[in-house]
Amino acid sequence: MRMYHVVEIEEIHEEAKDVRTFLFRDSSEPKPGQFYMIWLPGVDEFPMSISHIGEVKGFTVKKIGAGTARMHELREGDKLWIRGPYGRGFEIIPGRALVVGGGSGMATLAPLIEMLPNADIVIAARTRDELLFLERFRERKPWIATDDGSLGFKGFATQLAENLLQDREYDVIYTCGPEPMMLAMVNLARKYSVGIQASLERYMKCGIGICDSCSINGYRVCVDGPVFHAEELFSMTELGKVRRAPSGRKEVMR
Amino acid sequence: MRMYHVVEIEEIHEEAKDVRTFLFRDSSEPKPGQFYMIWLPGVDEFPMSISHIGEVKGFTVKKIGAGTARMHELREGDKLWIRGPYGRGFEIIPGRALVVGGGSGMATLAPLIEMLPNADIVIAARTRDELLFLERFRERKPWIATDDGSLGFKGFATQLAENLLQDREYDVIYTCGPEPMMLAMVNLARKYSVGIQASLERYMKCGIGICDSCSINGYRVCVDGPVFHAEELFSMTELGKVRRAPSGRKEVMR
Amino acid sequence: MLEIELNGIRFRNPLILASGILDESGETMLRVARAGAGGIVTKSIGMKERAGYENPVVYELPDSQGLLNAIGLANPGIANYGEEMRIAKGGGVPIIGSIFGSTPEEFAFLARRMEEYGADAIELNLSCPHAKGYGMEVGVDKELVEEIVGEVKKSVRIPVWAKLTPNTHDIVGIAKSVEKADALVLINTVRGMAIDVDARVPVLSNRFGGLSGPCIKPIGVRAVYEVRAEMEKPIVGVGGITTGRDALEYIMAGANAVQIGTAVYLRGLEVFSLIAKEMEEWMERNGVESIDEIVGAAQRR
Amino acid sequence: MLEIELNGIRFRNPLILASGILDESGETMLRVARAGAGGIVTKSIGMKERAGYENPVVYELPDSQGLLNAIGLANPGIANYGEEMRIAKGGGVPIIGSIFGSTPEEFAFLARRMEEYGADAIELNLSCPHAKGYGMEVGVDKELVEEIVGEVKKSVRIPVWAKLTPNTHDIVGIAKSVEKADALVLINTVRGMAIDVDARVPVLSNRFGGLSGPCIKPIGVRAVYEVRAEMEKPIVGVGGITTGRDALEYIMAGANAVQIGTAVYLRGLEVFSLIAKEMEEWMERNGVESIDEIVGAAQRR
Ligand SMILES: Cc1cc2nc3c(=O)[nH]c(=O)nc-3n(C[C@H](O)[C@H](O)[C@H](O)COP(=O)(O)OP(=O)(O)OC[C@H]3O[C@@H](n4cnc5c(N)ncnc54)[C@H](O)[C@@H]3O)c2cc1C
Ligand SMILES: Cc1cc2nc3c(=O)[nH]c(=O)nc-3n(C[C@H](O)[C@H](O)[C@H](O)COP(=O)(O)OP(=O)(O)OC[C@H]3O[C@@H](n4cnc5c(N)ncnc54)[C@H](O)[C@@H]3O)c2cc1C
Ligand SMILES: Cc1cc2nc3c(=O)[nH]c(=O)nc-3n(C[C@H](O)[C@H](O)[C@H](O)COP(=O)(O)O)c2cc1C
Ligand SMILES: Cc1cc2nc3c(=O)[nH]c(=O)nc-3n(C[C@H](O)[C@H](O)[C@H](O)COP(=O)(O)O)c2cc1C
Ligand code: FES
Ligand code: FES
Repeated sequence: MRMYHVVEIEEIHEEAKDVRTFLFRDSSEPKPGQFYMIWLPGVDEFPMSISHIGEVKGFTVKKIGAGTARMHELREGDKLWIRGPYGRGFEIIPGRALVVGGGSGMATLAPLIEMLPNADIVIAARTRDELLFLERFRERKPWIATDDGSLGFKGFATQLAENLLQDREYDVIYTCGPEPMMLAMVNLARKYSVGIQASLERYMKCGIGICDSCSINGYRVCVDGPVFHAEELFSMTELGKVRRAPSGRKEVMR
Repeated sequence: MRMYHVVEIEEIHEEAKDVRTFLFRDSSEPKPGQFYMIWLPGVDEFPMSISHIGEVKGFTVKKIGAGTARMHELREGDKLWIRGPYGRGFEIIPGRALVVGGGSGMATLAPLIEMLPNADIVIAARTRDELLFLERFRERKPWIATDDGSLGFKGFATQLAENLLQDREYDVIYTCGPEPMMLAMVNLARKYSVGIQASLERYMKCGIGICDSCSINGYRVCVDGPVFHAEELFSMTELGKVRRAPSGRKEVMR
Repeated sequence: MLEIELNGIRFRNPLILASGILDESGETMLRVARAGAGGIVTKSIGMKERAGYENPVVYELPDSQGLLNAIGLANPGIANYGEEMRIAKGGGVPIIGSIFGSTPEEFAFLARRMEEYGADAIELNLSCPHAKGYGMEVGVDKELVEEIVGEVKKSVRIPVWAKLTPNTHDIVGIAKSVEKADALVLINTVRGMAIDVDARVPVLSNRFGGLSGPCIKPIGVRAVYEVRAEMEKPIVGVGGITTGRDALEYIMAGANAVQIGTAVYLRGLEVFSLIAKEMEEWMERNGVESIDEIVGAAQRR
Repeated sequence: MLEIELNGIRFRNPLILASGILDESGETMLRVARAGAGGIVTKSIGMKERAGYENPVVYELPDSQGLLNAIGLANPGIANYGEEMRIAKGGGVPIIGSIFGSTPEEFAFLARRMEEYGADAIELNLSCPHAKGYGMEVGVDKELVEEIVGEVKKSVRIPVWAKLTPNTHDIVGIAKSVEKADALVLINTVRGMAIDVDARVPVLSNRFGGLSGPCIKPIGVRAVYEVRAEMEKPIVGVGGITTGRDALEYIMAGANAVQIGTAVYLRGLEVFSLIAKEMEEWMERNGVESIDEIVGAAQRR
């Protein structure tokens, strides 16, 4: 399933501010953490994690630029051209798990959470409107953090996570979110000697491991990742600090 | 198994005047009547029927020109580049069978004969030295015909065959040999209302059904044949009469 | 639904047998017509009988990517071709007579004979060896091809198609130099070679050969698209077409009809009816009622 | 057994990473070196930072036949490339700096900077767009490429490799026009296109792209064979090499070393050590002790 296959959007759900889920059916068999390249012909092509797995699949897309804005204009019955699933997804480790999702990072983590019925969950965002999948995981009683305190813990996901790490024994942390947050989570994992898997996002062109545009310290996010494990993450001097522009030029993050 | 595979000649047997068998092993699975294209790098490439089937396979080659002469110079341990098996082989029909082989046509029929323990066999040639596989089929008590009477029946294979057809009931005739002989056998089959399968030989270039050089009345010998059945043979106005030069020009046979 | 008209000739479908594949003998062409081809291009016929190159003349690439061939313009010669044409015409589909020569006069002579034999159109095979250059083809010499097309156009009344070689950096320039042709056929085979590592020699007796089949499809689609972007003339697309989608891809690039060669090997003689069915299915699903609606649909101008 | 020397540079094996594949960042090149490549060509670097074309920039052909790409010469610009070179050099294998420009002077400037950055040789990417012509490449203009090579040769002391485009009818003529180069690299990608039938548009945002991978191997082998038949100069073969046999095929055609691009995708980063092992196995079985013994073995003169 490497070439484009065309799927029809069956349902569109409003998830949060500027975030929509597009549900479709196809026969590909993604694992949590894997992604697809979505092509909107004549517009753009960009990577998206799978946010719903099973017969009905989904992408949960935050509107941030021209491409995602055009995707938000699509209606039920419209088509998507997708190739994938690509990359290495999450590896489920036996034991007690903490899942920490920041912003639209929850899209990537959602299908993993469904496969980890006993995991503790932290859902974080800048503000209440941006919290993703509160409803979907209501019964799982997620911990909630907002930067502005508009819901749940007031502060960063990492602060809330550190509280949990102090109180409880975890075997592994799964995380996805803004890179500085993931870097902080990696540091926490080291501090508390807990395993960690983080799903990274980098600018992608080919999605199949040849163009080098998504590379971080020699790791290709598109095929070696997007999910990386503790030792790899510890070795990444660029994590949360340096990224590459579409030209390949290094630039300091935000 | 369409590309060249290289096989090593394990044994070479002298079969008759100017006729040698080259035995080799490979993993292809030919049926009686199928053929291979044999490439002698730097020399020539030509079609050859499989004459021995099983783990150890063989080609039985009559020296008639530059290419086959070079093949006769090969020694045990030398290599052959072959592609195949190609074409439609014999279809084994239940019932009483008569097999009629003329000259090197016996090479094509030999593996079929081994699968038909009750068939009657006619081995024919111009003269005693050219009779093929007398030893191989000794226990099968073949009928023998030579044009010059140097062994067995004096006369054409077709005359001997007609005698047999008058005496016995056959369900099917299998034949391979010079085209005029096969044409006569086709006429006999019609006369005596017996089924017939004949394996034809035409000038071949591609061996895979695209170049049209082996065609006879719109049938491609390399893929539609080389084995043809009664109705097809009856419809071939060119059989035994007209063939095509390597240029594609029609020419009258001998 | 698939019916088209090209240079005033009606084709029941736009799937034409390409030159050089199963089109040497009249009866084989008859069979191809019965198998569903919309039209047939004959093998390229020259002034004199030619046996072509020694075997091996065909090499198959792995994984059904295509073929490499060096048949060497084997043909019975124009004098011997009348009978084959007569038989082929019995198939009821247009027969396009392909010819090759080394001078404009030869091309013109051959075209007249083909017209006499009843050809519905002439296809000029401009990928024949050029007198001048090492491995060069007639078809890269703009002045020469312009002259050939001019001579032939003066000599016959039936439409003249110019078949171009892809072995050039300037397919558009060459297409423009044969503007007098009634249609352009794009593309002939791509110059290639295969070496057998164990034998340590090139496989084809001629060493070099022409690449055909799926592996050249992106080259053919590109050529059609580039030429269509600059010219209105009818285009017949050829190169690697194996499925209905492949045919549609060429048509959307700008082809009015297509030719099928190597796929006859890959999918058998049924390939014409299979592709026709695949095209019809796609057209029905997508509400397209005729080929003309989608010719050049992918052009962005 | 696989060790070679080319222009006085030692390569532990003749399997060099081709330009444009995993060679933008220093650390990725380091990783490729550790994975077993005998040498590395950097991504083609130009005067200024370029983001390249919009996505999609890569299209995968069916059945592992290859890729179509239109990255659009994305690169961080020569000024930003020193640090990447410094890191890449840590891999202990020769680093060849690939450059592209639009004038001989630009090429010369870029070559000097690459030399300062520690490049072991320069590779001139002559497949960049030509100022003059529709879809034409710098590399088909014999006078221009002769001048480029001349300028660059005057500007640096390290060897200069000229990488030629296959999109021409006259690869031998072009090769002769860059005679001053220390080695020839054959071939760059073949111009192609893919259209998505359902979307009815070309897939690549640039519409046209370069074809690479197994489907172009017969074209590359032919180019190497043709040039080797006429010239003694070292040749680096590239185009579709995926297995040890493919590499041997290029070497027997006349290549002294080879480059590997698309196969990194098809077989992973292990492709270098896999191909090296396949070559060694064949060489042992066939009593061949060094690559030099079989360079051009398939030439029939
Ligand atoms: C593996 C992976 C999984 C992702 N999963 C999701 C997801 O589930 N939900 C979601 O909302 N977003 C996800 N993203 C991010 C998503 O790809 C970008 O939001 C999208 O590409 C923005 O496109 P645009 O045209 O709207 O933005 P633009 O205006 O083009 O750019 C805005 C920003 O988006 C990012 N971006 C743009 N193009 C790309 C690209 N080709 N590759 C990577 N980043 C790009 C860059 O940071 C850029 O600065 C994922 C990214 C990656 C790499
Ligand atoms: C399907 C098939 C099966 C065959 N099986 C056998 C077999 O089992 N044993 C055997 O001895 N012979 C067999 N032949 C015949 C064999 O192919 C020819 O004897 C051989 O090609 C002669 O080659 P040459 O170079 O020695 O002769 P040349 O000197 O090149 O030609 C002599 C004659 O051989 C025939 N011939 C030459 N080249 C070809 C060709 N490419 N295709 C067909 N015929 C050719 C022609 O009649 C020609 O006039 C078979 C032929 C076919 C078509
Ligand atoms: C065996 C073979 C013989 C060919 N002979 C001719 C020919 O005589 N004249 C010609 O114009 N093209 C000839 N061609 C080229 C085809 O007509 C066609 O242009 C090419 O094969 C690409 O189409 P395909 O990929 O569908 O085969 C030949 C091709 C093959 C494979
Ligand atoms: C994604 C991609 C990017 C490429 N970028 C460049 C480049 O920047 N400069 C260059 O000279 N060649 C470039 N090429 C061409 C390759 O170096 C090589 O010549 C071609 O791909 C054929 O080799 P392959 O079949 O092994 O890939 C690129 C090829 C690909 C697939
Ligand atoms: S996106 Fe091209 S290597 Fe990852
Ligand atoms: S040998 Fe080519 S069609 Fe039979």
